[in-house]
Amino acid sequence: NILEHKQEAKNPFYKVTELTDEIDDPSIWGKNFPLQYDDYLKTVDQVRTRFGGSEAIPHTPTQVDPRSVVAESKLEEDPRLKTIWAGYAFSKDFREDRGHAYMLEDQTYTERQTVVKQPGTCLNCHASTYTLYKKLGSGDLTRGFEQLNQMSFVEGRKLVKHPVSCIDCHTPETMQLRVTRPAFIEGMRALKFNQGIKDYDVNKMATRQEMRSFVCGQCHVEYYFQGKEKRLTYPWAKGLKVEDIMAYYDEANFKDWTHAESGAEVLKAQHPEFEMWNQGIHARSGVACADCHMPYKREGAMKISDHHVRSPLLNINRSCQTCHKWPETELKERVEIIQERTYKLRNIAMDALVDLINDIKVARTAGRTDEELSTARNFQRKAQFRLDFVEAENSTGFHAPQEATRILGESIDFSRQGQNALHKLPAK
Amino acid sequence: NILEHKQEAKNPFYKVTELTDEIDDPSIWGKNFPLQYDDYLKTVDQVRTRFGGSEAIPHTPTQVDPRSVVAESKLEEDPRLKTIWAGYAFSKDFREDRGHAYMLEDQTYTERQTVVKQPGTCLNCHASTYTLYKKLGSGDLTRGFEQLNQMSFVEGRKLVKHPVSCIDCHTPETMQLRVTRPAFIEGMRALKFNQGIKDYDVNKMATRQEMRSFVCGQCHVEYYFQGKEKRLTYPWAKGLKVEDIMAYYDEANFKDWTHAESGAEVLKAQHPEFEMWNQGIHARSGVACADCHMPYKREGAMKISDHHVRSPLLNINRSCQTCHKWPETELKERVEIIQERTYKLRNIAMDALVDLINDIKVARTAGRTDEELSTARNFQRKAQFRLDFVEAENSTGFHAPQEATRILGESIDFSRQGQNALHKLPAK
Amino acid sequence: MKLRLTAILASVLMGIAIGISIYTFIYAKGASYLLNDPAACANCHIMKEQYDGWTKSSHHAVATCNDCHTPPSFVGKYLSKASNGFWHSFAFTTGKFHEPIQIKARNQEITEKACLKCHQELVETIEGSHGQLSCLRCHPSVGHMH
Ligand code: HEC
Ligand code: HEC
Ligand code: HEC
Ligand code: HEC
Ligand code: HEC
Ligand code: HEC
Ligand code: HEC
Ligand code: HEC
Ligand code: HEC
Ligand code: HEC
Ligand code: HEC
Ligand code: HEC
Ligand code: HEC
Ligand code: HEC
Ligand SMILES: [Ca+2]
Ligand SMILES: [Ca+2]
Repeated sequence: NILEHKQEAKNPFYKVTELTDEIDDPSIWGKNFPLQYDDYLKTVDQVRTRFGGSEAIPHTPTQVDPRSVVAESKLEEDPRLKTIWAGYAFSKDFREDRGHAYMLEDQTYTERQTVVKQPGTCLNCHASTYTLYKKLGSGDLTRGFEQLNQMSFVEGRKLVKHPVSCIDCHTPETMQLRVTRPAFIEGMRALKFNQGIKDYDVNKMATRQEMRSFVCGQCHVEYYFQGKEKRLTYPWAKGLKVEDIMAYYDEANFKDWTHAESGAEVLKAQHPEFEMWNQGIHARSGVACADCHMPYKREGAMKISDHHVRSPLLNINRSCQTCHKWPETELKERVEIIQERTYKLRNIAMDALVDLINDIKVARTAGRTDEELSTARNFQRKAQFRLDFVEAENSTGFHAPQEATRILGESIDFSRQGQNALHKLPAK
Repeated sequence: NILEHKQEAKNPFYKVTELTDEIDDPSIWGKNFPLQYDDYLKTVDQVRTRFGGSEAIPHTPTQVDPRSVVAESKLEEDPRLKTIWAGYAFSKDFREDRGHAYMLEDQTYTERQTVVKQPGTCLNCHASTYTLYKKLGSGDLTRGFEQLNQMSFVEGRKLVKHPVSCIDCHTPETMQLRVTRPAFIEGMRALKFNQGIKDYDVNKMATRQEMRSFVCGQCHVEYYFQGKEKRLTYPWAKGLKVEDIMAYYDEANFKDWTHAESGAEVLKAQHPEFEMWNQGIHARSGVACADCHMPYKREGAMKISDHHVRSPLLNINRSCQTCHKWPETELKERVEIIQERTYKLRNIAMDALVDLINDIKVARTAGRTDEELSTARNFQRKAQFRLDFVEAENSTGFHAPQEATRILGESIDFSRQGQNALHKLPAK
Repeated sequence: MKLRLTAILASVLMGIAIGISIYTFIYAKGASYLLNDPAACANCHIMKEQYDGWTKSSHHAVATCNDCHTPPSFVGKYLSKASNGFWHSFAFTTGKFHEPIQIKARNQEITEKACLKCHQELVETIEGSHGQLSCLRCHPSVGHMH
């Protein structure tokens, strides 16, 4: 009714309760911002798209895993992954990602917890940790962060209650966006330093539009645990491209694990959405994560950000059509063409890598020395990280279509060269 | 002078002479359309871009080659091409393409003419052949086309005077665009038939917007000479993707030449701009060749199509900025990022193919039988065509960025697999 | 029987909606809608985006909404405005419309023609005798920057 419309236009929200910097319970924030809260709660929905979204798979609750619904297993979808990650926790359990509402339980009950004793560090990206950091560090975020990193996951888990919550992205007084994760603050500082900018402070220097991506970049990034302090670190000191990150790890001569079948010291890439998006045309055009994953929606006269964070393909008119005047079906097809191309080459790259692993395995059992195998293993390391960088990136190439296929092309080259290196070994 | 402008505007075409369907001399058309003609003449300009345009290389005129200026040699830029095309005319002479004004002389004097006796067919895309077709076919284009195909280049060359001219793209009375090349008419008919459309006739059924690309598609396409009649044929009966075209050639079991070093029966792709553009986002968005290569320009009180056909990077404001509100430097960078990625992977693919060729050569000299080499040679055929499809495409990936890198990724896989196939041969 | 009932019901609802719409039409300064003042369009917050864009566009000094969104003829102008005006009010009131708002074929046609109101001479050369040349394909942003 138009009267109401005119009303709303005047006052966007009603202050019901006083929000402080100590409240991590989203339902309380929801009193002041019911519209955002209602959408936030919708992240429990599970809907599949061709390559994304997630499927609700029934699961009979057990003692160790009380979940009644999980997302589909990627390992069962493509068993080649088990070979590629042989000897690493990911070969035990790896599933499609789903809504934010599940982040804490999915992390708690993944079988990856049963094979390795995980550190408290894990929680940085799966729970509302802001108030905990402040408590542990008695006011100092970074010190709190360091404390949590050094606990065991089980200890740390007891101290958190909620998945990512309002307070992790917002300043209560102003509702301004803020970065609350020291790992991202430090990662960006290193990245900017490499670009000649000293003492970069995202919370002071980032533009509002940048913040609309940075809040996501706190978690949707490649990472590793540095040293025995298990410090959560983003490997960006040389840049965000796959080559830069690989160079960083090589220099630190870091390995995630030693491959069970080939004995190669390999790396695992995890959800480098932020890094990949940075290589794409949308980032270059100033299009933020939130523009597509939290598009504005109209509630009466108000424009609010849709806090039902999900696949944009489930919300094309708001996510895309504000900028692209094509029909929904056409936009969906454009995405799928990009994803199909990526998927096709990803499969070729995966076959190549599996072939290499098997060849090394054979050579190894045939008694080849580590020295003889080193070249091939190094190729595996290179190929594996590149393949993973695209495979683990959750947009199936969309965030940077050409970059994704370029990386896969290189992965293929390294895998096949690794095979050749073996064949070229002097017979014995 | 306003009055004059108004004049111009009232009758944009000063009809100083009556144009008939027999006049192929552009200077006569130029009397009615001086603005377009002036721009048309500018295609003699040679300006280099990072990957395109062309460089004016001084050349001392000789008896066989009277040209005083040529374009840079791609063979000298990258000698690997000589290995890849060993035994084929292209390994003798292959240059960067330049403006339309040069098409006839560059074809006449390329050293590729000296190594093989070329057919009249060549002229279809390097001269104004419309009136000649009509003459030879006494009114029937297709019959004239068949006649010219069966002549020798030398015979045919005597019968043409001009590079592509107004009459090859325009109907004199209305200046409407038209397709004058039977090979394109037949190619499109086959393509549409494959899509379930019978008796497709481009000149009757194409929209005006489609014609703005089809006139270019008459020449900027992959082609081969069919049978002893040397009929110019566009291999589109199964589709325009590289896989479709490869399947077409395999079925016809066609080869362009037998590789001098490896003995493989291989294919050479030539300038598949039209095919590649078709896989890109611009074609999908209805953006035509002419939109970027012949953008509208304002001349006094009227807008005309810039007939100085050239690299859009030399005219970014008109070619790109009406649709993309980014600064020129930014648009240039966007293109070059795409091209650099393509170029980087193209180099990797080229090394892979050269490695395969050398390995086959070695195995061959070591006395391996044709039967033993057949698998590797087949891989070479696959890899070679895909690499060439991107290498010979003149936008260095821009026309379809992700598709270009996807194709290169597959090329790499085939080359390296070919090497593996050789290594796996039983020792002897 | 049942069918007839629903039909009646529908028409009743329709009646109400129309009633409200007319109310809206008036309340939302429907009268000013028939004037040339762009602000009239902006009476609907839903039109605000275009209004804001227009004020920044290359055309704000030379063309108002109606120059581009109504046919040349006097009658046609008011017919289309009446229809647009009514339907916009209807859509706005019922809230039943695609968002983001997208121009419909009919109005796109009107706008395409509108360009020629002012640029006829300039484009005579390129228009050609054959096939309509869409201005919006290359100039979609002239009106309000998007
Ligand atoms: C231009 C729009 C756009 C931008 C900007 C964008 N994305 Fe995406 N994102 C997509 C699309 C489209 C998909 C594919 C969804 C699918 O396959 O269902 C996707 C997929 C994802 C997925 C997997 C979603 C799923 O359903 O499984 C995640 C996670 C993601 N993006 C995070 C991000 C982050 C973090 C950023 C910023 C660093 C970002 N995206 C920027 C459009 C975008
Ligand atoms: C730097 C942030 C970050 C850290 C640290 C992190 N995660 Fe995640 N995790 C994510 C993001 C983002 C997703 C969703 C994207 C995806 O699944 O690829 C995710 C998804 C998951 C999922 C659901 C999908 C799957 O893999 O089955 C599980 C389970 C999980 N993480 C467990 C863990 C565990 C265990 C640790 C600690 C060893 C951990 N995470 C550390 C950010 C992180
Ligand atoms: C505190 C860490 C964290 C932050 C901050 C975060 N995410 Fe996530 N995100 C996750 C984790 C963990 C998952 C996987 C949850 C699961 O699978 O249980 C996830 C899942 C997703 C998905 C997949 C949903 C689906 O249905 O598959 C999308 C899309 C996504 N996030 C986008 C974003 C965007 C956009 C932002 C910023 C506005 C953001 N995320 C901020 C940790 C985070
Ligand atoms: C993963 C990050 C993230 C979380 C968690 C989050 N928000 Fe937001 N929120 C955003 C982003 C991004 C914006 C857009 C801000 C901008 O454009 O400056 C936003 C905007 C808002 C706004 C401003 C009005 C609007 O809708 O644009 C309010 C109010 C808000 N959020 C409330 C909440 C509440 C309440 C919660 C918890 C139930 C919450 N947010 C959780 C990321 C988040
Ligand atoms: C805020 C604006 C904005 C939003 C939202 C947006 N895009 Fe884009 N998109 C752009 C810009 C800018 C470009 C670059 C081309 C250009 O400059 O027009 C682009 C390019 C593209 C391209 C061509 C690039 C390629 O890799 O082929 C596709 C496809 C595309 N967008 C799809 C989408 C889809 C699908 C969504 C929603 C999930 C989306 N876009 C959301 C602005 C946007
Ligand atoms: C969206 C704009 C666009 C469209 C549409 C387009 N091109 Fe291009 N084209 C380019 C750009 C950019 C380059 C790269 C120029 C350079 O590297 O200097 C290019 C390069 C070329 C080149 C090589 C030019 C040179 O300088 O060597 C040819 C030939 C060409 N295009 C033909 C075509 C044909 C034929 C079509 C239609 C089938 C087409 N293009 C469609 C933008 C376009
Ligand atoms: C189907 C159309 C077509 C046919 C048939 C054709 N050409 Fe071309 N030719 C082109 C196009 C388009 C270019 C510019 C793009 C390029 O160079 O890749 C070109 C470029 C050339 C060039 C300059 C660049 C270079 O390769 O050095 C020469 C020389 C040439 N052609 C010779 C020939 C000869 C000899 C034949 C016959 C055997 C022939 N052409 C048949 C379309 C054709
Ligand atoms: C009759 C055949 C024919 C037609 C039709 C044709 N071209 Fe060409 N084009 C050529 C040939 C041959 C060359 C190479 C000339 C040379 O290198 O001597 C060429 C060269 C070019 C170049 C390279 C210029 C440079 O500076 O490197 C561009 C760009 C181009 N054409 C675009 C187009 C576009 C756009 C159209 C349609 C509007 C078109 N061509 C129509 C045969 C044709
Ligand atoms: C390689 C193809 C090609 C050649 C050769 C060519 N034109 Fe065109 N011409 C075009 C295209 C494409 C258009 C745009 C037509 C449209 O949009 O319908 C055009 C348009 C025109 C127009 C309409 C007004 C305008 O500028 O858009 C005139 C007049 C014209 N050309 C004259 C000539 C003259 C004179 C010559 C010879 C000197 C010539 N053309 C050679 C492709 C060509
Ligand atoms: C007539 C309109 C038009 C013209 C002219 C045009 N483009 Fe585009 N361009 C588009 C459209 C439409 C898209 C697809 C994205 C979208 O829907 O906004 C696009 C996408 C792009 C993209 C993103 C796709 C990718 O592969 O990353 C780039 C880059 C681009 N254009 C550059 C150029 C350049 C450079 C030129 C000039 C040589 C040019 N465009 C000319 C309309 C145009
Ligand atoms: C009563 C509120 C209101 C007013 C006043 C209004 N509009 Fe609209 N307009 C809307 C709504 C709601 C829509 C969406 C209708 C739909 O998409 O079905 C719309 C859609 C449009 C569209 C695109 C949709 C279509 O039908 O093509 C145009 C163009 C437009 N309005 C122009 C104008 C102009 C010009 C004016 C002033 C002369 C104006 N509007 C005044 C509410 C209004
Ligand atoms: C009421 C008269 C009028 C109408 C209607 C009109 N224009 Fe214009 N247009 C002008 C005038 C006057 C200028 C010069 C103003 C200037 O240069 O700032 C202009 C400038 C332009 C320009 C050059 C400036 C720019 O934005 O790039 C373009 C392009 C243009 N118009 C396209 C169009 C198109 C397309 C339409 C239809 C959607 C249209 N015009 C409708 C009067 C009009
Ligand atoms: C294929 C793309 C394209 C189409 C279609 C197109 N234009 Fe343009 N238009 C351009 C380009 C490019 C320029 C810039 C010319 C220049 O800078 O010299 C331009 C310039 C203009 C200008 C500004 C001239 C000046 O410099 O003041 C006007 C006005 C204009 N166009 C109107 C129109 C109208 C009206 C139509 C439809 C009949 C139309 N255009 C169709 C590409 C197009
Ligand atoms: C110079 C011409 C011009 C003027 C002035 C103009 N518009 Fe538009 N309008 C357009 C064009 C062109 C489109 C279609 C845009 C497209 O197709 O992407 C459009 C589309 C629209 C739409 C539909 C939304 C969309 O993007 O499709 C609305 C609503 C609208 N105009 C409202 C207005 C209002 C309100 C005003 C006055 C404040 C106005 N217009 C002034 C040219 C104009
Ligand atoms: Ca998912
Ligand atoms: Ca060139």
